[in-house]
Amino acid sequence: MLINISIEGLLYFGAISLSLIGLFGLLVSNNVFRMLLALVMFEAGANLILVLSGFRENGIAPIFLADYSGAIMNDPVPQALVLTAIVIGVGIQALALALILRVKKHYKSLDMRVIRSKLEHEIATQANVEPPGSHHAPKQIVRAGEHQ
Amino acid sequence: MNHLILLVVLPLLSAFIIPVVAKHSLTISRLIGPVVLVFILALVVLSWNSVGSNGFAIFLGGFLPPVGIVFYIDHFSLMLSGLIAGMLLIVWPWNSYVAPRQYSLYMLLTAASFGLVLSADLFNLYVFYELLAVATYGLIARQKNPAAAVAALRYLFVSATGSAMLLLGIAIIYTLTGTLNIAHLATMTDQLHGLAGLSAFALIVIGAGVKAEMFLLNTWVPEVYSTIETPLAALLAGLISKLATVLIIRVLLMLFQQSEVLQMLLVVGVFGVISGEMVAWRAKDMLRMLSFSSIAQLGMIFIAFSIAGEVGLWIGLAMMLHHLLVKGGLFLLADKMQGSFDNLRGYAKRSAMAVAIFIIFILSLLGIPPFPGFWIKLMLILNLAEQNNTLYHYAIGFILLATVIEAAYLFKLVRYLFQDEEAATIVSTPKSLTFWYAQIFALVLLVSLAFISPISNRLKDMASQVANPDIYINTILPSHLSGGNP
Amino acid sequence: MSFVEIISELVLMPLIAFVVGLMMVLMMRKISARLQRRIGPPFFQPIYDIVKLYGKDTQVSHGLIHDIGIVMAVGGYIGAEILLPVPGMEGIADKGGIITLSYFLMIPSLGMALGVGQCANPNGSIGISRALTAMLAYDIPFIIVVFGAAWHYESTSLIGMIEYQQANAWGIIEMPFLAIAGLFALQGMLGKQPFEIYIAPAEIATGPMVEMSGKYMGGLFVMQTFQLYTAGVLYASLFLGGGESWLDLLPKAFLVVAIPMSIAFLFPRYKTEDLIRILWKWPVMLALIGLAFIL
Amino acid sequence: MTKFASLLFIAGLAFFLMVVTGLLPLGNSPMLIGNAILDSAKEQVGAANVVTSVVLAYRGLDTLGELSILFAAASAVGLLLTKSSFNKPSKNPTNTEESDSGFVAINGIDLIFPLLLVVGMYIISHGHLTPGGGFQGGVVLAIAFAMRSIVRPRGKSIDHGVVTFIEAFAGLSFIVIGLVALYTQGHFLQPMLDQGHFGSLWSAGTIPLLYLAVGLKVGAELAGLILALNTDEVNI
Amino acid sequence: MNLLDQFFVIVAVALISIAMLRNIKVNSIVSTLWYVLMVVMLARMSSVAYNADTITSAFSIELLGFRMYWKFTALSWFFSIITVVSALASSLFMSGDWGKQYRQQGGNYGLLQLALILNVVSMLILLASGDLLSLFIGWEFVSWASFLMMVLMPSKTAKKAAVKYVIYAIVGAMALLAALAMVYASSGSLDFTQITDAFIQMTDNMKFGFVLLFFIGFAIKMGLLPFHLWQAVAYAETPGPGAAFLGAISSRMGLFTILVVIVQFIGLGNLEEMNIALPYLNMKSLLAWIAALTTIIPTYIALQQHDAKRLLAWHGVGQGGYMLLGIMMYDSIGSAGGLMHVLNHASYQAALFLTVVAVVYRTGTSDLNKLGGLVTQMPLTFLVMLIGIIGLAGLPPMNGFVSKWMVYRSLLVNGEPLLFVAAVLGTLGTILSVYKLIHNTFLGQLRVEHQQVREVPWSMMVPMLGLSVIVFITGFMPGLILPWIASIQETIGLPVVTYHLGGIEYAKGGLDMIWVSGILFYGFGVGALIFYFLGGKAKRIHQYDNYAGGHFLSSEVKYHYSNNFYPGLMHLIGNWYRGSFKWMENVIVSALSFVSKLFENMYRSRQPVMLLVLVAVVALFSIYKNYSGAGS
Repeated sequence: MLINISIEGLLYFGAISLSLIGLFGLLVSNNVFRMLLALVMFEAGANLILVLSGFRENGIAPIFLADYSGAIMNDPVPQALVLTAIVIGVGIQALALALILRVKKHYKSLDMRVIRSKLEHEIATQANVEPPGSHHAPKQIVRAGEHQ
Repeated sequence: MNHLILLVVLPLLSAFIIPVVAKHSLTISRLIGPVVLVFILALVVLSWNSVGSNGFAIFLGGFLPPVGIVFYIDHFSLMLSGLIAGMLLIVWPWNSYVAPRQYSLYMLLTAASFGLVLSADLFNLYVFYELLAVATYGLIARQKNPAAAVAALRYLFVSATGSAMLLLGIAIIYTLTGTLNIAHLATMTDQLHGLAGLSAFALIVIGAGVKAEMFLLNTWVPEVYSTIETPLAALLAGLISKLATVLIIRVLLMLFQQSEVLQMLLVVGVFGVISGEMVAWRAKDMLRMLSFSSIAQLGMIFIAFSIAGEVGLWIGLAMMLHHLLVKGGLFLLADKMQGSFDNLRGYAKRSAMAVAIFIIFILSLLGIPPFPGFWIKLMLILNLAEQNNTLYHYAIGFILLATVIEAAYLFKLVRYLFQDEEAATIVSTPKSLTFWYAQIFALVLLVSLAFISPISNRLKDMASQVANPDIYINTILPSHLSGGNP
Repeated sequence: MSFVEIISELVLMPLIAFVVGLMMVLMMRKISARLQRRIGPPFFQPIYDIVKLYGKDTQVSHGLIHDIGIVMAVGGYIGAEILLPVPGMEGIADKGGIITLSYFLMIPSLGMALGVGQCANPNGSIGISRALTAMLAYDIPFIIVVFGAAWHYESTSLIGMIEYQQANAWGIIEMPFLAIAGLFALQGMLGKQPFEIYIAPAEIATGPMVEMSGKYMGGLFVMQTFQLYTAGVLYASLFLGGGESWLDLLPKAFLVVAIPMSIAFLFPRYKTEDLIRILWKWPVMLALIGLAFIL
Repeated sequence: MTKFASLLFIAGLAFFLMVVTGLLPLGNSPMLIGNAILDSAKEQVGAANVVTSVVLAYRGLDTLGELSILFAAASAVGLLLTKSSFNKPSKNPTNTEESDSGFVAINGIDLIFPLLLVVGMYIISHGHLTPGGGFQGGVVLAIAFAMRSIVRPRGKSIDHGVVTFIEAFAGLSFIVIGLVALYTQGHFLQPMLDQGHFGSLWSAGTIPLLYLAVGLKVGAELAGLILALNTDEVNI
Repeated sequence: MNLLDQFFVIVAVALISIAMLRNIKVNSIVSTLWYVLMVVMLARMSSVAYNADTITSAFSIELLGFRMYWKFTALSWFFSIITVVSALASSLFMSGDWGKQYRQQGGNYGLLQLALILNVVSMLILLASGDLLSLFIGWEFVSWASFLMMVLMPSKTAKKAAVKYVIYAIVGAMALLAALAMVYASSGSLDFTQITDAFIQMTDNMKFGFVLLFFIGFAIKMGLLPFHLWQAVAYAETPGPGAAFLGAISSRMGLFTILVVIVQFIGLGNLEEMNIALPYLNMKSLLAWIAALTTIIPTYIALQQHDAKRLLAWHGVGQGGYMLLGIMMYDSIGSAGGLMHVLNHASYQAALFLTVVAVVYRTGTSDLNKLGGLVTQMPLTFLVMLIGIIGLAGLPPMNGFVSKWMVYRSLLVNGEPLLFVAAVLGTLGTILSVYKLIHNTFLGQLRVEHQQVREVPWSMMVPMLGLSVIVFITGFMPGLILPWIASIQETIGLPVVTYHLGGIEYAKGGLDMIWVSGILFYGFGVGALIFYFLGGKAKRIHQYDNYAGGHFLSSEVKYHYSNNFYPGLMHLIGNWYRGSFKWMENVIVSALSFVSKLFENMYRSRQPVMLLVLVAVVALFSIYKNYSGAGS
């Protein structure tokens, strides 16, 4: 199936590659802004796959122009859907950007590891407990039956 | 009946106009939301009887399905709508200073919730799901606590990735079948039950699972719930997670009701239960404990839904309602009893009422007779035992183990509450509205005890209605019983 | 069984036991004397001792429980000895069996313990704690022996056991291991060397015996006569076929009592721990081997 | 380690996605709704651009939802980046001069600005006839304002109140059109009004009006977003 | 409305009245009267106990497809009368001066009364249960009612113990729930009779699981090995008479359910057929061994205690073993002994706890190292304790002897030498430890601070004396109780014992307690005759007037030998107290803790999207695996 290289096969391959490259970037980067960019790529890939589903061989754009002669039209629905999806993506990205700005402002860092630990620390401080995963030795050895 | 679309439209409308109105009168802008919610609640109650046992379909724009978007309304979705409206009224930010746009976000959240409950179109569901997500991010990030921004950001990454996967799943389904209407899809399940269709379903479940606090997709839960205001946490844990679950269940019931799928749901549920309870056991502060416990409860709901047929459905519904009451109540209570266990030492002396309510809630959560939680857990376990599959039997063991761990940490906290010496840092909070709500929740829980039979019958009716794809298809696609082209 | 018979048994049995017990005490003292190359006391020495003790002027009581302790000690053995079937007087014996009897044998210990406890003498308490520990030690082999016997004779009634032995063979022939273990237990039960650590505080001029003055000590002497009698007859009934007549029974009983006496004065005294250790090791092992043979 | 694991996962995911897409009917999918819409769009909606019919008529609610998402995002961004939500004032008045963009850029933008507005409005108003429409046009409009604010970071390129008003008004009008349809025709967002001559500017009933609302809304939201993000000068 | 309905109405009204009158002074008298009324009602229902009848309540609940109903059988009646009488004694005990002192010390007396009646009510609900579901609900009620009782004590230890108890109780409840699920899975119903059917249908492995689940559930309540750790501390750390009540009967609810479920409906015969390892070890003998070990280990733990309440509570755990051991012998006298031991144990345990509470009432402590010599100050309390410990140690002529005798007899008949030795070992340990109790409390030297101590008032004396009368009477004439036992045996399908007023009729060695007691008292009489009528009159001297190793004991230097009472024994067996069970408990907790740490770190993931991708890959992989063969 993949060997039979057709135009739509290539398109699909490209779309999937795009989204997976985005996903890979999302996984390996620690910089939050890069993660956002990777997310944008991933969403773009997903949108591509969506819009490809309306692709027809030899199809034309689904617009009834004056000289329309009954040619095969591409599916209008995915185009409409992807329009929506793109705008949704834009909204989310803008929001993420704003969040990144705010995080940067407050924590002076964009490294996910740093802000994660600062977040945990802050939560723990607010609740007045030790942050989870702190590598201090346990304060006291808990004897039998004292757990509950 | 077409006016039930107002459930979605009115909140959107009010969300749009609130910022403008606020420029002229803050007071009016504050009142718009509650007024709309009350109106919707009334609408839901009034239309309860006019919705028959077959449900009712709204064809948006007058386009007959499957081309247009369809809303499907039955008692189940009406009940959920009522709960949404009620819950939002309860967590509505009355007394704190709130920017008008935050009210807008609340109203958008409302609209999205209604849309999620009512819509019968895959892509439309996606849109509402995203609206819900964006409104949630906004509300989380808006908290006074700067840590909330980080939590929201981390949540956003997971959730947006999930959403993209959901979109991918929808794209695959559309390519495969050429339609998005769930009822229409339900008439061609044979096409969906292949590798591609199931993969698409898996992607959809992963996307929706992020909000449904599914195992491994729920890492955001503790961070978010411990940074936001407790009423909002009550809303998210109590209601929003359930809506995502409902989305999964709808798709599952209509399109992918296969034993393998159900078993995967079961496994996910079991892991959720075990992991949630175990980590909650380690928690040293109230909110963290509650959020992990919430993960576990959601896992339990998944386990319930993994039982094929009506039985699983109605037990799952009952668990959802119970969890809404209990976990919502606990989070509302946590508004008063926040902080580490150490801070809560001797709290029983300070507020006996709060502790009493807390104990009622946790007893019901643990499934101690005669509280409603017991009956639900009993039905769950008995019905799991009836399944002809050892996987389900193992699940019983895990549920029981989880209950023990749950008891361990809840009563550890109770011990702190009843300790004699009071914590020095204990904060005395004035009687707040949330506390009253928590009391009301507890009262509802106790009163429901007297109505176990009628409630369970009603839920069974709903379940039989929801579980039957034929009713759904008949109502939405009157002419396409056996599939075919529109 | 008529009322008269019951009454006569109830009256006669303690009397017989007392007389026989006195002779056993005498025998004990004679044996010890002979082993120590002495002549030993005259025939009536035991009764003289008792009369002397009862006749004393200085009699100190620490309170009611002190008295009751002695009463319980004596009474427990009297009860036990009434439950023992002896030739011609088997009427009451079948009202309780071997289990009841072994429980009766614990009552004197408890009575002594109560009485001494009331004395408030710390060394007395030490003695009691040792005595009770010793009881724990010797009762284990004893109870295995009892179990074996009861299982073998298929009865818990001593009368049934004796009948069985008289019809078949003596227990000591059929169950030699159990019989030996029983002797060990007997040694402990009688509190003879090497198992007499609980008397030890008495030797450093204090302890239980010291607080017992006059008739208290006399009570204990009386108790000893009953104890020896009970032990001898019980063992004889369990392993030596009881007695068809007194002429038959008494020699057996005396023989049984003589064995521990003879051993006793050859040994030093064990510490409490060692006492438990040895009693839980050898007799228990023997008894279990014996059990394995008969089960 | 993380990278290796990620690579492994991604490779696995790639494999499965390839397999799945390989199973899909590429290029000749069933497009059941697509065909039905292509068959009936002309009569039912009357817009030459079928995509527009889908966006505004068949799936009008999606569009409304999407507008709401934009609105939500804009609201949230606005809430997040208002000064009150920051701990300390970040404005540093000394760098006003440095960040000005120079004569060419400023005047060039000023020159293009009305042109962009016109193009945007054109795209919006011809959305039902040609490729394009409210979203695309709205983005052009937003960009027009955004460019102005980029070259004049300190200048007041657009009034916040106006943006708020426009977005509220646009959203309101979209919904009101839908509601009017609900109470006159019986269904929310049902096409109303005379469909006019197919293919002309004044055709397809309410579609152009809706698209206008969408365009304004998108434009206002995006402009608002860009403004909000631009007011803060955090270096990433 | 039949008698049972009336009874329950009275119980309900009692509960309401006690709850309402919580803070009113007459409450204590009123609540005692309620218990009296309950006893009267039970007496009116005595036909159940004598004729093995069943009274079924007209009241039933139909819920979620289950019908729950309640009924009284001989078994329920037997346990109910013990419950109510224990409650009556406790209530009477606390109604007078004890309650006053409790209030003065800051205790919530009304709440204590409420906890007591709640315990009684929940136990009655459990005892009357007519099907598995109502049994489970009653079971949970009992658990939580006793929890309420336990948390009333303000001490930290008490809270800790109570919370530990909750966890154990939940483990038990969950095991029970699993067993219920097994019944339901194979029959679709939760009637008692379905247990039998379900059991027969199961495979061998399932049978083990089934029996063990039920047994674990019940054993935890009863504190059988290896679930004995929670009970003693929890019961001991309960306010005064509450401890007496709980110690007397609460944990016996586990025995009741074992009798109903395992003995009556699964059937001991069936257990016997379940072979575990060697031909000698089947399910029944396994349970018997558990029982035997339960008699030994807790008893020797009790021997170590230096707190009177804990010592008694540990004995309570240990005595449970005799009951189960007797029942597991599956013959007429063994089971009769086991059943009778419930009543006997309840009576002397309640009496003993009450005496300890009385001592605490006067002296303020139950630490055995800080007491001593109280016999001169509190002679009646001493008497009650003496009777109690004779019962507990199982010496004639008290009732403890009768039931233990029956158990021993049955072990003898069945040829179980090792079990027999185990049981005797338990008894001997008990004797040692109860002597320590009475010696360190009442004998030895009186401490200076206790010289003003007086006998407790009558409101406390009466229940104590009443209980000791029961201990004696039922020992003297076990035939009063044995008809009830016989009915129970008939009801639950055990061989029925032949009895007469004095005891047991049994070929080759029965028991006649009237004779035994008679002989013993005759012996005592002769002893007293010898002691008092021969020889002169003894002179009563002061306690300190004795002689110890060269120096006289003055009142300034107290030399009361109490700490480490059995040094020799402890030297020998002390090494065996390794806390293995605590260690096991700890291992489980640590293992769970380790797993939970893993999960916690998962939730702290730096890159949560990774988990999402992982899920996607796994999900797609499993789907691919399922479908790749079949194609699409």
